[in-house]
Amino acid sequence: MEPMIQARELTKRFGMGCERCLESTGPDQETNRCWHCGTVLACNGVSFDLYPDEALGVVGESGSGKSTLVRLLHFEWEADGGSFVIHRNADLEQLPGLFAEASHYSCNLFGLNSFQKRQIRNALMGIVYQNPHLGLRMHVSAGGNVAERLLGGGWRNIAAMRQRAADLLHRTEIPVERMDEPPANFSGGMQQRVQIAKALSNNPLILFLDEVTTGLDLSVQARVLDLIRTLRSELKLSLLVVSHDLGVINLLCQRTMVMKYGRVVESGLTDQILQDPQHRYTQLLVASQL
Amino acid sequence: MHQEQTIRDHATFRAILQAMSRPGTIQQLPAGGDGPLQTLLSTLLDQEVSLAGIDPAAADLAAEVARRTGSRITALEQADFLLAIGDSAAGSLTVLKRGSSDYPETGATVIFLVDGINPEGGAYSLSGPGIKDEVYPEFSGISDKVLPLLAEVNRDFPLGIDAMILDRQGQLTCIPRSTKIGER
Amino acid sequence: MLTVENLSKQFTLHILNGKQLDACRDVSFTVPKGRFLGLAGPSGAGKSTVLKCIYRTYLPSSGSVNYESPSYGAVDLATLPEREVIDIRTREMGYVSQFLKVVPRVSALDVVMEPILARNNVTREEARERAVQLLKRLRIQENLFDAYPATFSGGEQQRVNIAHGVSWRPRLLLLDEPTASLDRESVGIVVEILKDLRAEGTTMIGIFHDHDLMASVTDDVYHIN
Amino acid sequence: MGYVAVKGGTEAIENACRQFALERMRGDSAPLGVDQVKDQLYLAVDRVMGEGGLYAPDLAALAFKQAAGDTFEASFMLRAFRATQPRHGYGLPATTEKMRIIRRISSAFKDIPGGQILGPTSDYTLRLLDFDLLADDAARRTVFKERIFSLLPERADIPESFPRVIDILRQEGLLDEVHRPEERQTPPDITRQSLTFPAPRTAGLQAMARGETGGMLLLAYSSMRGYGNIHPTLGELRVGYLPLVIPHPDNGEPYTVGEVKVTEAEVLARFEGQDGMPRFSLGYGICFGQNEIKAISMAVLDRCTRAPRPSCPAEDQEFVLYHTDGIEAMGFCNHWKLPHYVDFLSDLDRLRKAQEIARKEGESC
Amino acid sequence: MLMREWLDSDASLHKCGYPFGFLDDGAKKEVRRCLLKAIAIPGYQVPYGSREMPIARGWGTGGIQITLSLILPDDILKVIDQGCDGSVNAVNIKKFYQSVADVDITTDTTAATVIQTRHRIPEEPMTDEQILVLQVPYPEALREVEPSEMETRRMHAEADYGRMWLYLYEDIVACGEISISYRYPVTVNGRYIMDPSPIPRWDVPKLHMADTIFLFGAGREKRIYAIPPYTRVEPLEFDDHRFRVEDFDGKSCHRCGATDTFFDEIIDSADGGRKYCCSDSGYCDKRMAAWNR
Repeated sequence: MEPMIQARELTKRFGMGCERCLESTGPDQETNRCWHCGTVLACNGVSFDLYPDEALGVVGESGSGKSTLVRLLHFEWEADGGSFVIHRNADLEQLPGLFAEASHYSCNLFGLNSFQKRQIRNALMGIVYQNPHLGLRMHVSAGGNVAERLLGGGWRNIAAMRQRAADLLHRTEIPVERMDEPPANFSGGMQQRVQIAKALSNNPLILFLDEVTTGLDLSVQARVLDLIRTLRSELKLSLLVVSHDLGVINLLCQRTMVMKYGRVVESGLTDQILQDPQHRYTQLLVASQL
Repeated sequence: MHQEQTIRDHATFRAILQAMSRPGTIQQLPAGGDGPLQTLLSTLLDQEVSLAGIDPAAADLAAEVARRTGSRITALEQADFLLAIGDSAAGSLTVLKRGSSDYPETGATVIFLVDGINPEGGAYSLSGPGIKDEVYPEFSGISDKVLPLLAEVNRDFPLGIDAMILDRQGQLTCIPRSTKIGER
Repeated sequence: MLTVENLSKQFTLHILNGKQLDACRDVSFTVPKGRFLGLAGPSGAGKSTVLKCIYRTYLPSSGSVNYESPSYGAVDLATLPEREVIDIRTREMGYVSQFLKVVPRVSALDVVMEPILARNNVTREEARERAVQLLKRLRIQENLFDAYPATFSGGEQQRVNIAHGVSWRPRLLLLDEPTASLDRESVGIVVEILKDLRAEGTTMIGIFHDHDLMASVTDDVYHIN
Repeated sequence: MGYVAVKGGTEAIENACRQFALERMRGDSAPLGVDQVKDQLYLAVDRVMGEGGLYAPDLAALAFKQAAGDTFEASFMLRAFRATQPRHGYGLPATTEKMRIIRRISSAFKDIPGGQILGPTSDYTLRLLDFDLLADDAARRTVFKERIFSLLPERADIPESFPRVIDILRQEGLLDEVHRPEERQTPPDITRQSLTFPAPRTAGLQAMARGETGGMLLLAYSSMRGYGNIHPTLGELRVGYLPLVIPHPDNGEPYTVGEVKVTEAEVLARFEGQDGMPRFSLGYGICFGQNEIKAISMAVLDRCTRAPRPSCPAEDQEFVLYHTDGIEAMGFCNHWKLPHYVDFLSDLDRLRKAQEIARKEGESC
Repeated sequence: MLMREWLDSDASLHKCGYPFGFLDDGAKKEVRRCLLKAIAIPGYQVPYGSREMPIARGWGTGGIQITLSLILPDDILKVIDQGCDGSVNAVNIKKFYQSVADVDITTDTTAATVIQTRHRIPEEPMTDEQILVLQVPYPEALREVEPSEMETRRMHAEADYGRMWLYLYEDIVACGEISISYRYPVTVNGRYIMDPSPIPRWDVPKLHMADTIFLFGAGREKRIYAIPPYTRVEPLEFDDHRFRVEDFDGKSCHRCGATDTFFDEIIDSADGGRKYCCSDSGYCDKRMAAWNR
């Protein structure tokens, strides 16, 4: 089976960089900031594959570079190096002008211009952030939040969009009679579910989940995770799950990468990472699980 | 600046504006001054812009124009305006500035000097903004690769380059990046 | 079908200053297709370690785990790429542990149905019917079908766990003390189920703390020291 | 509909202009000479030159008189005049160390090399109305001047140049000064190119040097007061005359053609440097004439707008630069006096329609 | 000198030293280069170094700089504000043009070669020999939903217009109708969303596939943009909520009797009742004259 995403050597720096950045940062140096030039290596040389209908976990504490990774793949930040390929399939064929030459099986998406990147993002990706303020417009109605992605994708029929928004909100357990209310009126868990509805509105192939349950009450966390599990088995999505919570990763992901100070220290089957962690840092992480 | 020249500049610009607004049509530049090319360039160029010649013959001409207008001579890749004479060096079109997504207007303007322009009989159809249906202008003394190459470099609208085609009689036709160039 | 050669597993505990822990050493055995191999040995000999190394929950330190896969041919599970291990786990290799890995907020019936739906090409109704039969056979009361196993007794949880592990009829099944916390009557039912599986052609490797029980269900026994 | 009548508009406009000119002649007082404005209302003239972006004391005084004391209008006239002037050349970069200083203070150190020079300032005057000025005449002025000059020493040693206070900190490595490559390039000319964002610092400083004093003060104040995080220390404030040096047209040799009165301010704020080492960062302000409020506000805003992530309006470069140009702001504010009845009618149409819908919905409920 | 005093002097400006077209050569060249790029990228706002004019920012300096860069002595100019040739702003600007370019002035749309306007497009159809210059206060159609220039520029670059459309969606959800009255946003050539300047919705359809060149200048905001002839200009609308122009059903001009023009609403000072008359004063006068004959 072909991987859906191939990411190779993803790198993101903040700062000018120098030739000693690489040796003076990383898990062994216990920092991601180069002490020579002050550059922060938020992500360095991260590679992975993500297959269709697979959930890959990315675990690490804050500052490990896991959220940077999502920002790069979601085209929010520009990568300083590396390649990102989404293998061409029927869905990609429909995007105008992206793959002008039929012989190009796939291309490094980091090389596209911002207009093309947005088209790819609109057509293929969904994202749910830890902070619903990043993913939602708090003072626009819940239905409007879902509709925004549809509008961006070219929908031009109010009734059809409202129907689609109502379906998605219903599915994410938001009472449909509240669809014209702004998420600012909702609880944290509801906001997170509106975010999920919005992320799913364009039938994405890839869903990025960035610490989606962090900061929610336990019972609310549980409902959100249940929803993601159900949707995943129904919609056959590929998930990239970023979390510092091994429990969340264990519940959702077959494979896991462990990140520390901008690098991947270990990756493997999730049960292997949890029961037979190899790297010193992973062992510490597993040992400090509640 | 003499008033006569100022008014000729205004009249020249009106012709260029019409040519750019109505791609494929032929506009006549006002007579007088130092010939059509100088007339055209003196309405647009000054020390704020850069200029380059695409082929060797055009490079000499560009240097001459730069002296008169105060514009800077730069490499092809950085030039705001470019001159091209005859049918050589069409391939250089692919290296010119096409602008950025944020500032597409920084794409280059290329001025082709040709032998003649006919309103009809061209091998390619032009359509798009400024053109009611389709037009088929014909240019003599220009490489037949130019139009397909223009179509290629202007594939990612709004990025692209804008072409002005000027003949020795002062007839001007423009093909802005918004124009679709198709095989007839 | 499965040949384990010189399998060793050593844990390096970085948080205990790199302390080394030998879990098993130089284990070698072969399980022919359709046979049931028992693993025996004193407590701490590394019986579970061997099973986890085969399933790749543990990364073997040395040695090989050669397996004949219909999809991938002859492979070494010790070094096979993760993606293919996942695929073999999904389609061929099952594992029943001592304890149910409780997935929160999933009903007992769904726990058993999930692997059937994911692996066997059947309708939801057929999967449901199979799961119901299995749970009934394991004497789970029908009023518990829709309840969450997290609230069950240890014995009930273990029976749901077995149902979950065998429901999809894996080709290779690894059993780590599946009957440890069951009453005598339940053990009998489980033994029957395992015998049925073997009759259907499933190859099995199992650990049982009860020697008589092991002798009654397995074809061969490998002793680990 | 007199104001917007289809006919008669022209005449009404002419009359309005005449009436404004007439208002300037109200009463029987003596006409105000441009020299008097320049000499006696020099702070207003300085402000007009700064905001108008043209150093021309006589023209600024004329504009101030013509605008009847409206600094917005006066600086606007100066700018419009400036836009029509040919550009004969460019001055050489100047260093303010060579300034002929009339005032120079630092609030960072008690003693500074070269000394604190208070110079002409109203800072320490009591803000009491001085009724003596009602009887201001030539005789009184002569007496006052003679007394002042008699107090002056025979000679005073004034240094050739004054070292900058912040250089002391710079030598100690306490300043965070990362020079971006763009700062070494020829600065863009904001009078000929539209600002694009993020704007280079050179463009930002140009824009603020022409900024409106009150607007800049308010924005800087918002940051100092708490909507933002800049608590500035005034490293140095200088007022004086800066030599204007141009390359000689024949041989390119530097050639001093005159001097320009400026106010310069440097403020210091705490900052964590790029390498994690805490340092002071510097904000810089300069403007034509003596306008200390503006120079300090500009320095504060210069520092604010270099915050990596804006957290308040004063730190948002686009916000600051777009909203501190007095000429643009007053033009836009004034344009609301133009007729807008087409837009308003279109608004009315929408509102009536919306009311109609609301009424219908009300009935159906 | 006040502009008024300049204008009152007998000698026109260019005769007393100012160049033809007032602006210096460099300023004109920059405006021209921007105009050509604006034409080549229909609906895209080209930044330019707008010069200070002797007329206030916000009073049409953008339009004036465009007109001054292209005007010819034999042009016939019409200047209108709110459709009216005699409005204060229009009168000011016309006098200025006459003094710096010696042009003839008309109030007849069909006779003009260049028309500069604020807030209206003339009622009479314009031809391919005419140029319409529009004065623009806010060139950014997305300003309604996003105050930052850096962000709107990014949105245009990526054609990221979801938020603009969302604004209309929310409007419909809240009011049952799109409540935008004038400055109705349009999509130009299927790519850029553009502010057509504060013309009423009535005038928006006139921009679509027109014979005329439309040039837009925003002096204070320092932007130039354009719509070439025969260009698709589509107001933002939904399949089930169409764009609609102002409703003057059953009303007619109290002067010329027209029923098919955009009206000014006039409050009768005697009885407080409402009357209507053509906003396009030139057109109204023309109809009256024909009627009187």
